[in-house]
Amino acid sequence: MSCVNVIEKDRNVIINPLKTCQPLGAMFAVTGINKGFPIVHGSQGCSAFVRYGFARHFREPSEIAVTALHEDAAVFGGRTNLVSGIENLALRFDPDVIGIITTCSSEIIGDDVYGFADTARGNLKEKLGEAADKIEIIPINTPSFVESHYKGYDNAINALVNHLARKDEPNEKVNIIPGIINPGDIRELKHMLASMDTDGIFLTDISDPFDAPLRPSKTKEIPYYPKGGTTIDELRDSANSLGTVSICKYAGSGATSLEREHKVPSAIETPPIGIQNTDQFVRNVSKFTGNSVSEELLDERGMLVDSMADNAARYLYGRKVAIYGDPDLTTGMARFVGELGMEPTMVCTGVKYPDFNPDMEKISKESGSDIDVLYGQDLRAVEVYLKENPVDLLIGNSDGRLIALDLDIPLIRMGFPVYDRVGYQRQSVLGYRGGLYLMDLITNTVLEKYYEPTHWKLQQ
Amino acid sequence: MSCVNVIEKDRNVIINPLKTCQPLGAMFAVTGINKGFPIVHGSQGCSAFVRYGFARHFREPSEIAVTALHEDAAVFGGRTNLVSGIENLALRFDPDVIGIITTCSSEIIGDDVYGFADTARGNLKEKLGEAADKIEIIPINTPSFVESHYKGYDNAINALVNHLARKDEPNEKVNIIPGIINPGDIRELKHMLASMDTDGIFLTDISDPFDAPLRPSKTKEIPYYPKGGTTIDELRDSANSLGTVSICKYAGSGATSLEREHKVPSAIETPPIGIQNTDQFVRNVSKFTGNSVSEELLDERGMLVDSMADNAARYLYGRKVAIYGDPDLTTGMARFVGELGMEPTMVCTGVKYPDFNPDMEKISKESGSDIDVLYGQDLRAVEVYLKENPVDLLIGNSDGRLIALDLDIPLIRMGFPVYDRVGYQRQSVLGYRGGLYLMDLITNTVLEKYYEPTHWKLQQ
Amino acid sequence: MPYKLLEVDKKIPQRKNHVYVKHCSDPDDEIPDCNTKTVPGSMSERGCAFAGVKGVITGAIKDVIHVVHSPIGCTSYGYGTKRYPTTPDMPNGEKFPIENFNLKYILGTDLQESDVVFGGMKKLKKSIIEAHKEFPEATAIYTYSTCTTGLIGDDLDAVAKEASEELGIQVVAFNAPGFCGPSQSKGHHVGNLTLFENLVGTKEPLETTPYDVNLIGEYNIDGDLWIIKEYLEEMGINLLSKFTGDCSHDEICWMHRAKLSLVRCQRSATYIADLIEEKYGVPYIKVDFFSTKYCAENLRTIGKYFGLEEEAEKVIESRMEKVAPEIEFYKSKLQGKRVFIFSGGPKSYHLSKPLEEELGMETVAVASQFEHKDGYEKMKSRVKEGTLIVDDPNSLEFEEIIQVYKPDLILAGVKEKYLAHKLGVPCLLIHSYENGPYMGFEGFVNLAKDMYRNIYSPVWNMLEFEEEPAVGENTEVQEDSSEKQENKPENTGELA
Amino acid sequence: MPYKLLEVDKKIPQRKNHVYVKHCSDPDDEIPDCNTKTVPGSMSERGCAFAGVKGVITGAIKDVIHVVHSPIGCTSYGYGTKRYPTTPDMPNGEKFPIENFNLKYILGTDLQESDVVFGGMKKLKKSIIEAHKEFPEATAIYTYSTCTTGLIGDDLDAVAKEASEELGIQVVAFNAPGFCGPSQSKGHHVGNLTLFENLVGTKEPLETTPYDVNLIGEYNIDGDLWIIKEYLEEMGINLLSKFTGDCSHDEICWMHRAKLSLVRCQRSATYIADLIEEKYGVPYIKVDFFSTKYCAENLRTIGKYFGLEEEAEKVIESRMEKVAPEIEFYKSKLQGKRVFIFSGGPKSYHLSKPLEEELGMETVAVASQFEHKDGYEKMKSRVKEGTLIVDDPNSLEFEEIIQVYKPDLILAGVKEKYLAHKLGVPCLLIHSYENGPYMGFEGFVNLAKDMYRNIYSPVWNMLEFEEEPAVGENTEVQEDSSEKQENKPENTGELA
Repeated sequence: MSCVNVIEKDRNVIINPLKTCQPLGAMFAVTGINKGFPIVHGSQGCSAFVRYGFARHFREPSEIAVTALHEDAAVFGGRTNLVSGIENLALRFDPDVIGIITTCSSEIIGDDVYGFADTARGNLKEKLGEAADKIEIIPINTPSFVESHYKGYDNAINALVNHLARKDEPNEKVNIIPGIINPGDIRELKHMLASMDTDGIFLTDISDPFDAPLRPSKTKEIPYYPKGGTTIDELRDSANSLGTVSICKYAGSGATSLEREHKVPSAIETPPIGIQNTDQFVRNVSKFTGNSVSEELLDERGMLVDSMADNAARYLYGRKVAIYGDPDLTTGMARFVGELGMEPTMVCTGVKYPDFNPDMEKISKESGSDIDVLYGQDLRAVEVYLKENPVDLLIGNSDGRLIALDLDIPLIRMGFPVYDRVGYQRQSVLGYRGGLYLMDLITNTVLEKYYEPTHWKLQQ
Repeated sequence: MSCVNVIEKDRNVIINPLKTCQPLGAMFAVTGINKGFPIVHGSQGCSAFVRYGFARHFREPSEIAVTALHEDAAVFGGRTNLVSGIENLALRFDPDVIGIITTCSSEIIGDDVYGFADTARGNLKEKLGEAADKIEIIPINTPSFVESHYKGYDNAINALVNHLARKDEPNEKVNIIPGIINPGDIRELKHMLASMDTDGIFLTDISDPFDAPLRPSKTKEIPYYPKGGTTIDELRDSANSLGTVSICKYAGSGATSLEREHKVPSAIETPPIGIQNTDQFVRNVSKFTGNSVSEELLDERGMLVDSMADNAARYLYGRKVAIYGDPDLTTGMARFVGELGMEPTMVCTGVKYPDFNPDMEKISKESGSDIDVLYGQDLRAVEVYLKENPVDLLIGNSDGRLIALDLDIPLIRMGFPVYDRVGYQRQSVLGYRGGLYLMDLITNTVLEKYYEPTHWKLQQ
Repeated sequence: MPYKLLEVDKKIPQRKNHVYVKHCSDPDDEIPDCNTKTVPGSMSERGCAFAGVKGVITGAIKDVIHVVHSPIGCTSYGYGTKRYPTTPDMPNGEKFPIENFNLKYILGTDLQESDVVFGGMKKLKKSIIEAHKEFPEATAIYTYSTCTTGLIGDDLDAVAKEASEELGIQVVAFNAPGFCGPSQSKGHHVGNLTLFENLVGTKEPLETTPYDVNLIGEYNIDGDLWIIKEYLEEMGINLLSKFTGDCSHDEICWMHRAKLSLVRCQRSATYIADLIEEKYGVPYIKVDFFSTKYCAENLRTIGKYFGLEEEAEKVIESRMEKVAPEIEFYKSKLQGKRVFIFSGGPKSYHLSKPLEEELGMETVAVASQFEHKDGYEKMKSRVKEGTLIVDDPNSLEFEEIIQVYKPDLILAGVKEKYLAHKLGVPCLLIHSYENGPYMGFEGFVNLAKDMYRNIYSPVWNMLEFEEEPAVGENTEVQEDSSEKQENKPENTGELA
Repeated sequence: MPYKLLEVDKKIPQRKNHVYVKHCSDPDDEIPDCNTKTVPGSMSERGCAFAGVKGVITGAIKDVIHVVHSPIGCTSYGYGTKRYPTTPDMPNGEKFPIENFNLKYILGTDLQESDVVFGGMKKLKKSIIEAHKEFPEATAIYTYSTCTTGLIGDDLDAVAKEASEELGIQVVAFNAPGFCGPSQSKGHHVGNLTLFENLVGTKEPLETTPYDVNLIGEYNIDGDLWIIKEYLEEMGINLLSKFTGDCSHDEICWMHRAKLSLVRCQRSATYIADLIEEKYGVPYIKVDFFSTKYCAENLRTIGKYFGLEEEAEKVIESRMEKVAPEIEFYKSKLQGKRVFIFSGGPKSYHLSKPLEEELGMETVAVASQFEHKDGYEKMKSRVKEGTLIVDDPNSLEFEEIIQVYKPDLILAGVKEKYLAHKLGVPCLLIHSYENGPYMGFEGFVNLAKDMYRNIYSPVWNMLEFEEEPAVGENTEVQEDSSEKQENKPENTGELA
């Protein structure tokens, strides 16, 4: 029987992490709101590093404010910084939503961000009158020393929903919690929903904010912000949807809250990567809406099946693949790798979630492949592992590029961040069409690396 | 001043051709008809080689009949073969259209395919009665020793239009003559038309026939044929459209015939590759329909512009590119290469069309790049040229792969055929989104080849 | 009723005699009609005679220029289509300066209308001279007649003779225009004859040994020949000449000096073995290296001929040790799987029995594009009762066979592969292979592995979307796939 | 009115003193307020002190382990972000066994809630010991305080001392938590002090020459240092120590033995030069190698110091011969183009004049994230009347500057690049470069080329779809682009 071997970290020190701290996830979530601005209550680095990271991955600007905590705040608290920061932001940027994102510093100092938010609201009311009411100021606790960016994302979505969702007339929509994915992924989800005559409310939607056209004639300036993102009305309306699908298994709190508070049924699943996971997503949407799957989607599915029938046995079967990254993408990818007849011999994630290993067990059984699970591990662990256990392909983010280079294993780029190649943020790995994209990428990488040396084999 | 240097073939012998003979183009055209079957009046090789070529490029079956001429036909003519071939095809495959495609053999023998077609029609009428009337049998003259596959394609489209188009009530559609392009390209054209609220009639449409889903439960068997393709009603209705856009400059006869016979105005252009050519396509559609360009398309354009602003100066500017292939794709690609700030220093096409060199002059001026035009040349000429004049990138079909390998120049695969990598037939090089695809492909190839050796440059 | 009119052939009843169901009470010579003209308008998978000579026979030779005398199509289509890798090693120990020269270039005369009207011989002559100038390293120049040049009556032999004298290297004309003969098989024949008449006996080998053989009809598809070569050389046998896999022009010239000819592909190349035996007295034996059993048997036969029995046993033993566990594994997986073999020529009889006996599969149908009587006799003798044997099946027949015989796997060509897929059946490329070589002991493992991969590719369990999956579909696991790789041996012998 | 309250700053009027328009009648010391805290809630481009020490100073050292004592974020963000390539060459002639070790790894303590509650010193100690075990080849271990560990009061120095004794290699603690100081500049300072106090004077070089220098404040961004090294070595000068581009830990230890220190980045590294001069009497000079003119001037100064004037001239001459025609070409193209330089630190004053004088551009605005008074004085002295000088501009100011000053090109960082693009203005990465190196003669050509490429990228002429293009738009050609590459020189000196 194929089996899963869980290998946990056996050292204290972390070397080349596969995770980052909570605030990033919250900044990502708030950026997905139309006229939504994160304000990070922390040091300048807390926003600068993340803006830098977003810029090099998405190749877009990102407007993230910071309260710029300094030594004095460590002593006297960050009240002035946060209150004035919110006001400055509100007065200069005309936001609809301000998400207050805490950090290690502000959490350790023990700042009462809820109280400070109230103060800021009061001040703004004085300065702006009625106009202040439309600005939602939402505190989001994201202590950096608890869990990871995933938790920060989950906390942010949950805070948004708890703060904003209001029961009203039922709508015919489905809420989607997308997780930390790319603009291209969200566009593919929208395409799938549209194909099933379904409107979605994305909690939240970074597709336009992180992939905006360059059209100076249409660009909003001073302040610049991109069109798109989930509107505040949609966020409010999320209480009235037919259901919530969280395609991020590890960020389902918002879905659970909506179910508990507003009786919106939820489905919390692995992202729709590959055939079976996408089938499951389609079924979930179908279940909530009663709409059946469209011929268009079935044809897209059929095209993926068609190409898998062509390529999987011929070029991919039995190849060993190592996958590292966020737990949802790696789970989805591992299953798809199995569907392609390859063996996901190593899967590494930097965090620990109880569902992860049972999912790996399932995939191991399905694919007939033994899986070494590097659980709560780091990229150094991946490197050390691969030196002893070579694989044919590596799938993960750009942070593994030097490892791939040194070990001479082709790296299929996926996840966040990808900064040493272009265009990945515009692609979807989700849905049937995302499966086609991934399979082409994988197959062509295999052809280049393993077939080109005996090039006549490509003669057909 | 930048200039164009036209280099013609200085030998009789052709070495690794960049063209093939007329029948292929006609088979391609007829395959794009719903329930349309080509019957090649020639030797078995005339269909077998083409089916083989289609199979390895499109990775799809293609049903192309042949009259299987043998020695006796050389002596007595191919009448029996063609008449019985048509009958066998009609009786077993329930076609709507049969395109009779001549070859070198049948043209040299001097077979009267028009007369034979009449005979076959008569015989079918006897056997099938009324049912025979719905089968259109259309002779297409495609002597292999005249011009190239392009001419065969042009002849076929023209024959279809001349045979089928019937003036009737005006429709609100635009005819598109797509040229010899990929299913992905046609899908992108459909997307652009839909975005401009416009229905198209494709003359013809190979998108579904050459990219069909694998869905056994929905598959038409015995005879198998894929859904899609242009219907015979659409072909008839092409006389009533608002206009015809041929995005293949070298296959505009059908457009000209529709203009002459049915007063359907025409625009015959370079394919919409890159920004300016796509703008021109959009303007042409807009001109015929009166519909203005959609925000969706303008956003797609803006995303292409956005990415070009990011990548072109930084990674691509000034790089020398050699392009070879069909005259329309190479012309479109050369212009786009210039738009990216690269230099199309060599462009080679295997055929000769009077418009080609003036187009190169224009691109040379626009891009500020001297262009060596290998005009009516072959792949050996490309190889010899490149040994003396190295470039950074090569763009063309898979037939150049061994040249690229030997010269250590990365090959960007484009055109027909591509058989040593997968998925290219599903991609579009057309439209703004096709531009994004091409730019990503080119940029990532440059990053891999020219930046990876100093990998810190990819650190951002 | 051994002959069967398929449903789809109702309108072309002449096909009945090409479709035969093996029955024990039939006389032995009751076999499908074959090597006759294809029914016009049916979607035969056959190619033409030109494809037979250039595509199959001469295209594998490493050091010659091919000048196709044709309108552009035949030249384009003749470009490096088969997987015929070559080494640069020449018989004199030197290296041919252009790697995979045979895959890399094809030349042609690109005939125009005026050439058709006024004749193309001058253009051909010029082209041959230019070809020599372009590739002076080539040992010889081969030129090919095609439909056009056949019909307009260009005399290629005359041009070849002239050019040869002028250039001082051999120029050989192959007169197999596309329309000649019912299939590519005619081209094989012309290729054999032409090479025999023009080359064999014209040169002497640099050295000879008592163990010199000609390996005939082995084209090194995906490296097949390299496997066999290794076995024979380990036994002490010298491949004096190959015909024509990884071979040089000169090797063919001294085929008359071998002690024995081994004929591998008996459809395409028995001709030349016969001619050499007849004229030079070199005997030949027909050999079969597909599958471990045939391979072992034939190595023994060869060993016996040369008194190298022990050496043969050594080769067999060492290889069997390596492959036996793998074959055992694949047999456990392929047991009972129904296979339909649709080869170009003889693979249908090479493989039918080994797949049954060594891998436990069931051969439910065999077919061939261009086999002749002798081939079908062998085919029939090697299949069991009730097996369908079809000559030159067309695509509708292909579909009907799938519907009726429900194969789990089809071995066929790229033209058929995607049609099979659309009907939900995996199809493995058997002409040029997927992850070959398929010959010899290791090759048979490769074949078994590729069949296994195709049948067990998970995609076949996911063909249709299920609105209501079986309870727990998304969590439960199919016994089949969970087990499938349990005892999977380590990959070995895989070249790709 | 030299200070200017931008429109966007109406609600944060305290920004007025940071925005200055150069006026000739101002007293010299009238410069923007600087090195003060950023306005909360404004979108400053500044980073934190931790970024200043690890990202700028220590991250360039080739042979040390970095252990960040922090919750996971700081460690993740500290991973190989800058383009600091290193060679494996060690001072003793050996090779460091891991290539680009400094880019490849970062280590951290991944602090959890319990560590925050109970203190993280034990975990740090364990981590340092594990780090040594993991990379025994590393020469030393550097560990970093961060906001969390600063606030909970972990004593890194104590842990470093203990660990150092236990491991027998140097462990150095850098106490620059993110919140300390108004910008990354504080981190530079801490880095300088810490390295000086812990390293300098603790080892002796293997050999010395009369021409030994310290190259200080040069981090080898995209290979800058390698260019300067070549010049100096050609002159006969020995780079005894680099601080810290492509340098080893030990080099820093013997900086006190140099005859002269050269201070390249005067913002981040004058501190250590001062300290070395003070304690060890090694004099220093401030150098500038950006642009041909500054580079030549400074090489002459260095040459003069060592009596190597002729050698300096040789270097200058040979390089100028190579680059002069290229610079001439780019000048003809860049003439009159308006540029806005927004550097991290001193590049705003390094580049403003050269772009004007050598390339004919017009510097319309300069800004810096973290410059101090001395830097702004230099900035002011080097720009012409009316130029805007901004300290720590935020993103709305950035937008307004673009609207008002209409630059043709911006030199800035990746966080600003895409905002500039959205507003239709090309933006070149000046912190880590695009196709660098940008220093020295060849580097200045690279910079000119990259500016040229950005400005002349055809995309800027196609920003908007035109419903009704000017007549013949699709056939006519813009004079500009048709000319642009007319005299374009051959590519040279391009590394990428």
